[in-house]
Amino acid sequence: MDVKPIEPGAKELQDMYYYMRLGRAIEERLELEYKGGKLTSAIYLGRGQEAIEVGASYALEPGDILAPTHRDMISQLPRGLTAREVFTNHYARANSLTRGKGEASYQGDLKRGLFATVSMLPDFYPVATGAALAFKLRGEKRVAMPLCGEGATSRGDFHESLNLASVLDLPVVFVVINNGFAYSTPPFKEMKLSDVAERAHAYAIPGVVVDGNNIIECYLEAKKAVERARDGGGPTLLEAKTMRMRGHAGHDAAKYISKELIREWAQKDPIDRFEKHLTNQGLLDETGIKDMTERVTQEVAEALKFAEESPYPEGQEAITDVYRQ
Amino acid sequence: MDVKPIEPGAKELQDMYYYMRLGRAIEERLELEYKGGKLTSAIYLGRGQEAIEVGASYALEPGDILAPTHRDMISQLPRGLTAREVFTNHYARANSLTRGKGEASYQGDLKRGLFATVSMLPDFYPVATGAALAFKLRGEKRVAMPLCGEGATSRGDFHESLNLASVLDLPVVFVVINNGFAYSTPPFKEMKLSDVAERAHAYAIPGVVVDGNNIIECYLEAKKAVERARDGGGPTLLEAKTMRMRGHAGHDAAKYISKELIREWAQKDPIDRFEKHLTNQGLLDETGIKDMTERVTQEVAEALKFAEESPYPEGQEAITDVYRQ
Amino acid sequence: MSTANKPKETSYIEAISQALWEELERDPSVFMLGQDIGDYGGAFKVTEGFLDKFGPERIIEMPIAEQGFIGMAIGAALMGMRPIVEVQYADFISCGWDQIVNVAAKMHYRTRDAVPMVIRGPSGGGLRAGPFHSQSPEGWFAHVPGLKVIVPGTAHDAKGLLKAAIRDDNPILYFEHKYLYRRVKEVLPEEEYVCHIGAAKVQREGSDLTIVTYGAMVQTALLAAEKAQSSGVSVEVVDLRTVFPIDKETVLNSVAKTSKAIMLYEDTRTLGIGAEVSAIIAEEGFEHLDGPIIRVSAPDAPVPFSPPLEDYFIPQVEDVLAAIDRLSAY
Amino acid sequence: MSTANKPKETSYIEAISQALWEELERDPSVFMLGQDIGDYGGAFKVTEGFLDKFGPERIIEMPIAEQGFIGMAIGAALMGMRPIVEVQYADFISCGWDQIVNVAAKMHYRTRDAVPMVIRGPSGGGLRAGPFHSQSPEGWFAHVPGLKVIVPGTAHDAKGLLKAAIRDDNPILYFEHKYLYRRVKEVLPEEEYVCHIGAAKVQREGSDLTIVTYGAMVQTALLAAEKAQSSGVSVEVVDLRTVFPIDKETVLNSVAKTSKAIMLYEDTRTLGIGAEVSAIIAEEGFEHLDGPIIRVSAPDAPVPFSPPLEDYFIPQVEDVLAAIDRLSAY
Ligand SMILES: Cc1ncc(C[n+]2csc(CCOP(=O)(O)OP(=O)(O)O)c2C)c(N)n1
Ligand SMILES: Cc1ncc(C[n+]2csc(CCOP(=O)(O)OP(=O)(O)O)c2C)c(N)n1
Ligand SMILES: [Mg+2]
Ligand SMILES: [Mg+2]
Repeated sequence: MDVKPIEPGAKELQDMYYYMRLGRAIEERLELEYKGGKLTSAIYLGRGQEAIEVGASYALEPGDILAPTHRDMISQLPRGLTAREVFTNHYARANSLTRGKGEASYQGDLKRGLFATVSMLPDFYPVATGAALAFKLRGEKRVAMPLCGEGATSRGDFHESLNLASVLDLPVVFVVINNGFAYSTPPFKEMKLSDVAERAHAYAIPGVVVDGNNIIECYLEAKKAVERARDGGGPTLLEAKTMRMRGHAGHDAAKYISKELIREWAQKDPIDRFEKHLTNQGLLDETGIKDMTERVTQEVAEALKFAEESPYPEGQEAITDVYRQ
Repeated sequence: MDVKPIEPGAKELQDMYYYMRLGRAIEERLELEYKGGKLTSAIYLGRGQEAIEVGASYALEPGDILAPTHRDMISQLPRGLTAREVFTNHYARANSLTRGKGEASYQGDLKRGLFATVSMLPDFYPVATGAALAFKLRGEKRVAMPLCGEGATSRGDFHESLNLASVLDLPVVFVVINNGFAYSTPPFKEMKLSDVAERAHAYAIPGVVVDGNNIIECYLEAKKAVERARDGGGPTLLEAKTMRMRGHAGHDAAKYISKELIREWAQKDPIDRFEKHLTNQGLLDETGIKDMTERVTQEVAEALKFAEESPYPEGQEAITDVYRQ
Repeated sequence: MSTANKPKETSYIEAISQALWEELERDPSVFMLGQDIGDYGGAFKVTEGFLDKFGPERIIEMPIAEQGFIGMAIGAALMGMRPIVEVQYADFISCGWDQIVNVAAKMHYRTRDAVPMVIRGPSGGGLRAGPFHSQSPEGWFAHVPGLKVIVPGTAHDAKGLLKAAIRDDNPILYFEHKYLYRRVKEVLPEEEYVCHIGAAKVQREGSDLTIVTYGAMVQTALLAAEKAQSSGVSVEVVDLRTVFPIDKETVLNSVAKTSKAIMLYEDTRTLGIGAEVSAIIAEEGFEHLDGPIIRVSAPDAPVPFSPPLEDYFIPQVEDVLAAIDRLSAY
Repeated sequence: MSTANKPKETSYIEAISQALWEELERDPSVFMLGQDIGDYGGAFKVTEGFLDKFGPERIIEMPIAEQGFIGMAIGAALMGMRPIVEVQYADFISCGWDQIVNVAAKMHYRTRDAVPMVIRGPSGGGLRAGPFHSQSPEGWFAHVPGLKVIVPGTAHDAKGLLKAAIRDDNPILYFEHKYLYRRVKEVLPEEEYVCHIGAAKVQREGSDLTIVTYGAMVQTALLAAEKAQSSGVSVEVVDLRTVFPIDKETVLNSVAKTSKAIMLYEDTRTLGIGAEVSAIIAEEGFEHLDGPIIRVSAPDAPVPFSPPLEDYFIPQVEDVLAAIDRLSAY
């Protein structure tokens, strides 16, 4: 297998840059559509989280499994989720990955190693742990990576899955995206610790905190954990500190977040930072940035058009596929 | 309120000695009855755990709440559970605390601060936490103490309740009785840590390990935690290391436990140890021991007879009390 | 016409807020637990302004831990408090299932101790919210002895039944149909009132046929009844309001009068509430029946997301009319 | 008579062990998860000897974490494995409820990915085991589209249906009635066989009246049928075997023949399986009915512990005979 290097090279950096930009472009468009009343569904934006979304996911290899939550559309892009798929699923069309059956943000594709999550948080922590169990039982060198927010770590599923992965020595990288809020609730109302990663001690596994707005750091630490897991080193709990730069969902103006806090975090925008880094490295310049803007804008426009022109499913499809025949 | 001293005096020591002896005598009789085919129900014996059962519970004051599990009958004795009640409930009689409706080991009485547990472990960790919330909301200086085994700590309820108690600063003393087995399962198949108490860090609360066969230590540490909680100091996780000296339940010969291990722990029998201590302190002598044997033997015999002579409930009682009218 | 004297209409969701507010004011042992119910006022804004009025000791924000905080509510209830738990969507109640069915539901039976608590949450479909934000969990809980389950269909009952639930000494599941939140309104009595838990209500009288229903389907039934009237069929609409325990008497009286019954429910078909009501009628009202008991319900599938799928899934007025036609032939 | 040639009878619990053993042998993707299933051989000794034969990678012991390990089984199933989860008592399945109803049940609908897994556990009463070790959880799950629910009533079906369940590509709840474990036996076919999921079976033919039942109540129904025969009533016993989806055809054919139906189930009355079957008959078999559809079931209460209470709670042969009498009057 052609495993990605621990230290990302030029190709890796450019790939990641593209996915971050694509993710942001898709979300900006979704937001416009939502505000224009074009979407029947809720939207959960990951704006501001692009570094950890892309960095962690990009650290996986083809056979691995990523289990995102409602907010992690961007994490799925490096694994092959397309803008078309995002829009057709939000537009609830017949040709979407869930054929209009699943909710807008809850899609996946096993062939690409993408679990389609449910709303209950963090139910896919145990489920991804089970994928890792299958890998271990079959002697496959594959890794599972579930994501969840800091809020979700208060639930029993977090505890049970970390403990199970620890006891069974499973190849799981548990990623917690600590974006400062669970809906309107700040972390201090959810837990007494300031670092979720400290909870790793309770399972005798490594706990790592990364700057969730620094994609190189996110990628490096995720990659280390992934390869450690792949080599039989067991699970890791990786916490990324970042900020949810939008409301919980499209309808939420997030008045409970102070303007200063948003301004502060805007200074740390993960894409701006990465662009500076790439420019310093000589891997990007003004033209490159412009070209990328054009590329993702076009991709998004094309995808949106495709979705809008796609048909809805027929009503009677409501009762198909309940069972595997 | 006449709060018990942190350092137990003669009265406290003698009380505790009585409860330990009474607990053991009841259990020995239950075991005989079970083996004689006289019980329709399962029995879960706490033999070997008398020090933590009595020590922790005795550290509570009248208004406090104790929430035991299936194995913790002995812990209820210091709070007023009687031998008669133990036998009538095991014999499923109409005059038992559950009127023949609940299972043998699952009884309680709110007036005495005893929650009647369910089988699902450790469901009463959250429930006891809720009692503590009520105390806090009403400004009452009362404490809740749920018990569970080391096996039960793998479940989500453990995590959720410790986290809730921590975040809300509730007066709860979480006691984990680590008796070496969960049914047939040893702790290393349940968790990677050797001390459950370390999990306290995950909630930023104190975690304490005690010798679960040393009643003075059990009482002292429990008392400290209880009074800390009462004074607004928040929850504690208290782990007692001990040994389940019988099978999981009456039917289980526990062949999976080595004879040596049992022999080793028999040397540390909590009652023997306490008797030595009391003798050294001049609080007990041969006669005192004999008198106690007589006292508890008689108490048990009388209680058993009472239970045997008590009537069963009438069949149609099966449908009463489903609701509070 | 001047609107000055027109009495103010109260929406279903306002009715719920009012019930909570009034009970919090009335009884200091009442308090609320839930996610984002404080400052934010709750996901659907049911508790907007509550934190200011009642403070953080009565309006307590919760981490994501349904099993934990439902268990906590049980413990507080055992200590004499009257907790009201808000689950953000009724769907998430599945995460606290064990505490509800094993601890809360069986407590009084075993110990005779009261567990006065209400768990409420927004249920039901029609909002294009997909499989995890549209479920109707009432059928599960109506199969758990020791619980009572309420699904109000009007603003009046939403208020009166919630107040009754808060005062009741048993664990109660109260599912608010979120499709109705801002879609139904009515003028409520000015004086305080409570409704009787366990009593159905004839929302429309009729003589040819009975529709037994509840929740959002009450509106569907009333619309269908209206239409049927114009083709000469007189339909009676029985709103169960409490789906467990079921008010047999009102149902059987109506069927005795009309001799024909349709069970209308938004929940999935197999073992939805209508199955139980049908079984009750088939046993205790059999003598009165002139035709089969027809069920109009969602099919056995998750709630789909896409509008055409959801419209197919949720019973529509036309589906009810087709059933009325079928049954009128008998 | 020499017993040498007498074919060996297999008990219900042995039939279950055999099915597991044979499927573990047949398919390397099959494995088991559960508490104390290794060395100890399981709380009821269903997996005794399995660890030695199949090793710790196929017989995997679990901490107490039902929600966690049921979720894990789902993930493994998605990766192409065929996990079998043992819950120590069926009652404890309530702790994994959310994973089952939200993740497993809705997965194929959303993604078309198969979730081939079986969750099995000892259910039912009659063993004086009280409210937390005697429940019949099948009614809850039979209300969850996407799941299949099996409760075998004979050793033959216990084996054949479990093998079918393990080979099925859907999440399946398989409840073993523990009262039957060592109480029913029969000679099983020597050659390999599987039973068809979703097919009921007429366990006894009759012409006057149909009892629809399943699980341990099959035995009760057969005993009652026997007694009724002697007073001249010919009773047909339909064993559902799969309680979701329900085999309507077999039920309706029987009712078409007998015109009278009794629903017999050990689960609590409201929304127990018999409610659904009754509703099916009341809609689709109404023309054939000569009398009410009678339900004989447990009352709406937790399962009590004390013998007289439990005997009152669980339907007895006499209760069925009384229902037969009542119905014979029509
Ligand atoms: C078990 C459960 N309870 C409640 C919800 C409703 N809910 C949806 S998102 C959310 C906040 C999640 O916060 P966090 O885990 O930090 O993730 P984020 O949304 O910040 O990415 C809540 C409470 C849920 N999805 N699951
Ligand atoms: C949620 C749940 N799953 C399974 C069981 C079955 N069970 C009863 S006791 C037991 C072992 C408990 O071990 P531990 O918590 O250490 O307590 P101990 O019995 O040693 O006192 C198990 C698995 C249960 N009671 N609850
Ligand atoms: Mg968050
Ligand atoms: Mg133990």
